[in-house]
Amino acid sequence: MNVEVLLEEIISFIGIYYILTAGLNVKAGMTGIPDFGHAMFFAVGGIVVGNLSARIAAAAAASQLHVSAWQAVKMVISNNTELMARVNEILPHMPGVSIIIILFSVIAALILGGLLGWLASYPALRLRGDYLAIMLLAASEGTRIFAMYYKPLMGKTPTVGLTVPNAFGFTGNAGLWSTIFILILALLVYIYAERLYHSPSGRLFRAVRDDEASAEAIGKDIAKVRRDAMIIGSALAALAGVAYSFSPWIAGSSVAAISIFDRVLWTFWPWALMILGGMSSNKGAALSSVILGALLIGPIRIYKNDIAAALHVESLGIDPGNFANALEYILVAALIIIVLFVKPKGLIPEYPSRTVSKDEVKATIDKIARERAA
Amino acid sequence: MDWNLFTSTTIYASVLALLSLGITLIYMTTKVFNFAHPRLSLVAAYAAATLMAYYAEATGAQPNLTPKHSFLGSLTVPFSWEFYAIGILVSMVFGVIAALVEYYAILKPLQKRGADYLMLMIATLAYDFLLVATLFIYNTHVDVRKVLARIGVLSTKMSMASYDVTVVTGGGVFISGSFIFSVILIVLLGLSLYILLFKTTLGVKMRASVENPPLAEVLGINVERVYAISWIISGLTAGLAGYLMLMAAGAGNLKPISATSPADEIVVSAFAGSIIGGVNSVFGSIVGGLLIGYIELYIPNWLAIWTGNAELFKYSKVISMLAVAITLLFAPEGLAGLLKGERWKRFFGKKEEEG
Amino acid sequence: MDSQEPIMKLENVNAGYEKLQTLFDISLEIPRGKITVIVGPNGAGKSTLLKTLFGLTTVYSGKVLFEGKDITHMPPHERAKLGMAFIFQLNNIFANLTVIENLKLAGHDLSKEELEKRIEEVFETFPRLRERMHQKAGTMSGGERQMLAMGIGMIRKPKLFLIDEPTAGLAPKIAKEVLANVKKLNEQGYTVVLVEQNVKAGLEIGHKGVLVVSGRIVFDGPAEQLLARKDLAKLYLGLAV
Amino acid sequence: MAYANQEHEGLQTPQGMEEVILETVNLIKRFGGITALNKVNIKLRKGKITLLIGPNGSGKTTLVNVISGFIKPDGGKVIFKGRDITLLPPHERVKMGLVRTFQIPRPFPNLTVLENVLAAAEGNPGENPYIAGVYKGAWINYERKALEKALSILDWVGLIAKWDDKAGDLSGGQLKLLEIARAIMKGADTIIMDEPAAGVNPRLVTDLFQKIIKLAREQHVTFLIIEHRIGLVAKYMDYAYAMNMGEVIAEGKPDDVLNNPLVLESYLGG
Repeated sequence: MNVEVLLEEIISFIGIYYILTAGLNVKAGMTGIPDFGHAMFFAVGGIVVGNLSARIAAAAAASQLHVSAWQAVKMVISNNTELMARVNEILPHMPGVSIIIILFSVIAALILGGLLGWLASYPALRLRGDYLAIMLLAASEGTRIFAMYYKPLMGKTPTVGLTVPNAFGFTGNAGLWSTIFILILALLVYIYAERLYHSPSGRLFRAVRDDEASAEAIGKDIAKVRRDAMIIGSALAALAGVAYSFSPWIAGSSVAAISIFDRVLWTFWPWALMILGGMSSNKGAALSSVILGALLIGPIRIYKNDIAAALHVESLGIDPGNFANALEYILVAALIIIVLFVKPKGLIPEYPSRTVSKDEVKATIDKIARERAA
Repeated sequence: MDWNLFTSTTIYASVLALLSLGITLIYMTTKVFNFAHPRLSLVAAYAAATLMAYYAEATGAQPNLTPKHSFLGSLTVPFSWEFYAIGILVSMVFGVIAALVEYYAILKPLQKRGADYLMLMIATLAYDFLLVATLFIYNTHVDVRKVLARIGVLSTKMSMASYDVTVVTGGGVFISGSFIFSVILIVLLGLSLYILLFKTTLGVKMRASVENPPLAEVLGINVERVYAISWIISGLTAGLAGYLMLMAAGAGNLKPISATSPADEIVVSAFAGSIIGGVNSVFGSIVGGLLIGYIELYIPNWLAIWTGNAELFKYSKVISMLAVAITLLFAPEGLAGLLKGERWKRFFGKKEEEG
Repeated sequence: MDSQEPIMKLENVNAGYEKLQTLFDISLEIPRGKITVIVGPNGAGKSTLLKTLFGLTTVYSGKVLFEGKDITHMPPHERAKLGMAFIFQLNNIFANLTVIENLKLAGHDLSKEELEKRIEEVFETFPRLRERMHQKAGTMSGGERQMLAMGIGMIRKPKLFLIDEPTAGLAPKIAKEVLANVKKLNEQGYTVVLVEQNVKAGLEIGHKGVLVVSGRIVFDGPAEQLLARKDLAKLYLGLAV
Repeated sequence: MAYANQEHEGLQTPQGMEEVILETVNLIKRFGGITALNKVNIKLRKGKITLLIGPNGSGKTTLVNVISGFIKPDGGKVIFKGRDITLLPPHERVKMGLVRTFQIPRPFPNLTVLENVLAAAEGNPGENPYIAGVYKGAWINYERKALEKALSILDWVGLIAKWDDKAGDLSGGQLKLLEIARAIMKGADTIIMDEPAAGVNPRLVTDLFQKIIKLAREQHVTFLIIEHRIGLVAKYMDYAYAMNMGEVIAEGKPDDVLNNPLVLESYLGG
């Protein structure tokens, strides 16, 4: 396999998973909201790309397709495959429209993800702990089933889904540029998440998680804090969904309800990454995404068949293809269990938030000591 | 009344009741929602299918689908009764093994290390992954394929529905063995749990250990053993659910068995049953599971007839999700709480009075 | 006071919870067959003292003796086997089980005849429990619950009852009833150590009175003598020196 | 302490001479059949330390919970700084300067000591997560000031050496100090303390109360203190209320209240 493609694929994977895990970390790690329905917010990104951006692309290409814009928009659902095949031939010649589509998708996903997070924060205010986890899991499943069979949203066949506009086609190298796009998003999210962590806000999230009554006693509006965390974390998940959907390496050329709602890939894996990295630790989320992407997932997704072949599993009567697929599950499961037993606080345990640097704090302490002496 | 809808719904509801019961028992004793629970049924189903196939192979039995006349009507028993007995027994044994491994190898050691509810929930997920992977490998194993093919079953989309015992009565009413089995099973299960919990010393100890572990321990009761017993019952019922999934694939919302199905689809419904049953009530969970099973299929059916839109049937699972949401938000004590009037007592400040 | 050897003895005990010391240099004798009442203001350490007898605290120095045997570092469940019964202030019964189930559970390791005999003894001491036999324990009144808690203890025929604030949170009338039942228990021959928040009512049923203030024993003698002290209230609050 | 004595004399002026900062009017609270508060009237005067005593179950903690807004009363009013706050949620009261501490300290265990105190800063613009993660300039100046204040408070309560330790690792006494530090950071002018001395080494109790007195005298912070170790703390108090069975049975100078036969009797029970 082409090294360049492999690299792009791994970087895309790391970027998407980091954004997704960072979002979960704001909700579950920092604020203590056990969101087992994270996939639902991720799916928002896919839906935005599959629906809104596809419709924009169709409308923009309408004149060249000799149909009215309105007709083209309607065809996104009614005649998806054929229409989008044509649109994707035209779109690469429209760099302006392409860029608008990308920007629009990012903004729309952030807004819609945040909106859904805001809605989901209502049960999060009423319920605590494991009940809330089950509730969000159920909500995610319910939405999944609804979206899967609701044709105006996901097309006629849930397994096929909607074809995605080739928004990076204008660059001439969609693989490379979508990877760069994901990388930039991931870096921006990292900077934002790290700043958030080291701000009074991050401190407040963690305080509410540690002791709600106590936070209330020092005058904090718990409901608002939890709502903010749900909005931010869910918006980030939707952003990851956009990154995923635009990536030809990871999503392919379509978004399908069956895969964007997958609770194993988009809820449980981020949980595993978060625990591996260290609950509440943003650096940990980044590190575990890099480790899993670079060391395990990339090579394993790519070489799993070779590994299966090298182990000669077929001589034991085991199907190499299935063994290879199972490997991923086994590794993630084993990793979670080992971390829970050996390093329950994760690779980079939660660190203090430095709103000002440690040195500055020390300098201030010295100053106070001097003033007192004087 | 649509008889076929009723029987297949009953089988599905029984499966849910069995799973909800298992989830509730584990929550009551180990204080964790066991995400891996429905997967235990799949392990049991694979074990049962394999051993049933081996038995058929060893005895050289061939499926015999010609109906016989009996006092019930025309009766079809494709294999000997031992064949089915083996299936039931093996599924129970493997359900228990899979459950005990989860408890002793993962959850109990983690609890000893002071893991919180989140870590335990994640650990059950990890165990679920391990089981999925194992089943992935198992169901495509060459020998397994061969053995299962011998009785005409695919190993990746496994269904033995065509080998179920069936009766067609004189009036032309079709009754499947799974339907009869599930009805008897639920009645027997309810009865034996009642006797166990309320009429035996062990049952009293179990209730005591769940309610007040420190006091039970002070009185010299082996609380650990009581917990182990609830894991055994949980595994046992998961195994039986697996057997039903195997024999009645296609009934209600049950899909043919693979590494992921029907556990992946049924998990929310099973939790819904447990939650509307009140999470801390054994009988509540059985009733809750049954209820979810029936409403999940009957409500969309009525809606479909009423609106004339058969598409609505696809959304049936949304109902269990709504049931979870409504129960948790408005009646967190579940059915059991409503029946006991706990909510009303809480309204009148019972809790504060106690403290 | 009785010339018999005390059932339990504390010698210069310093104790507390982990790092926090709450008892200072406590020496105390628990007479056999009597009711010893420990009183003192909140936070003075009276419950800590009782828990120290049962091994539920950390003992930094000093000795705890039971029937002459050093049990300073013996864990609670082994003390239970020696014949000590500790009745917690709260959650001391199984609320979802019936009265008879509670009692059967307490004697789960006894032979059937023995168990029946002992349950009969409990019912004779507390006839109310017989009336409530098949009622769920949680539906009984606070006083009846404490009665059942003592009944659960009686099934195991302990040599020593340690009872922690059985009247806390109960209406005065019911509290009186509970204390009367503690007295009944003693009349059956049981030795009792009682921590009681109601000083007067507690000392009235006790033989020996122990007053703990700020982690130290400030009075140790016959209960009626303590009760008769004019400055009792001030002594109790740590206002009199 | 000379200053303190002077203030004591001040108390002998007729009632109403000093500003009443907090007042409860006929508070009633019932739990089931039990009346936990029966027409309770108390007044806290600015800059004074008021003691609240009473045997177990007399309703002290219920009163504190009602005043701080954790429980809604069944009747009566709570008036703070002239405003009826009976129905105000707890955090709104905190914003007005009314802060409570817990009997069992409740820090944020995974946050450092400094983070615990800084979290109490009121109105920090950095607590808007949408801006905080993007533009540090929006809050850094506020934070620097807060930091200076927090550190001098920590210095004052004697926890400065522990500033970067996790609060969960502190001892019981240190946690009490941390609670006070948080309350001061909060800008509280009225602090309600449920058993501040409980679980604190007796040698440190004097120290703790010296700090409370200093706050009251120098910063005019008002205190309501529930305490059982009356013998230990009575000498620091300006005024006292005694409760029994949900009612105020005595009030006045601490010595008078403590020598009131009704009060003494209430502790001994019937």
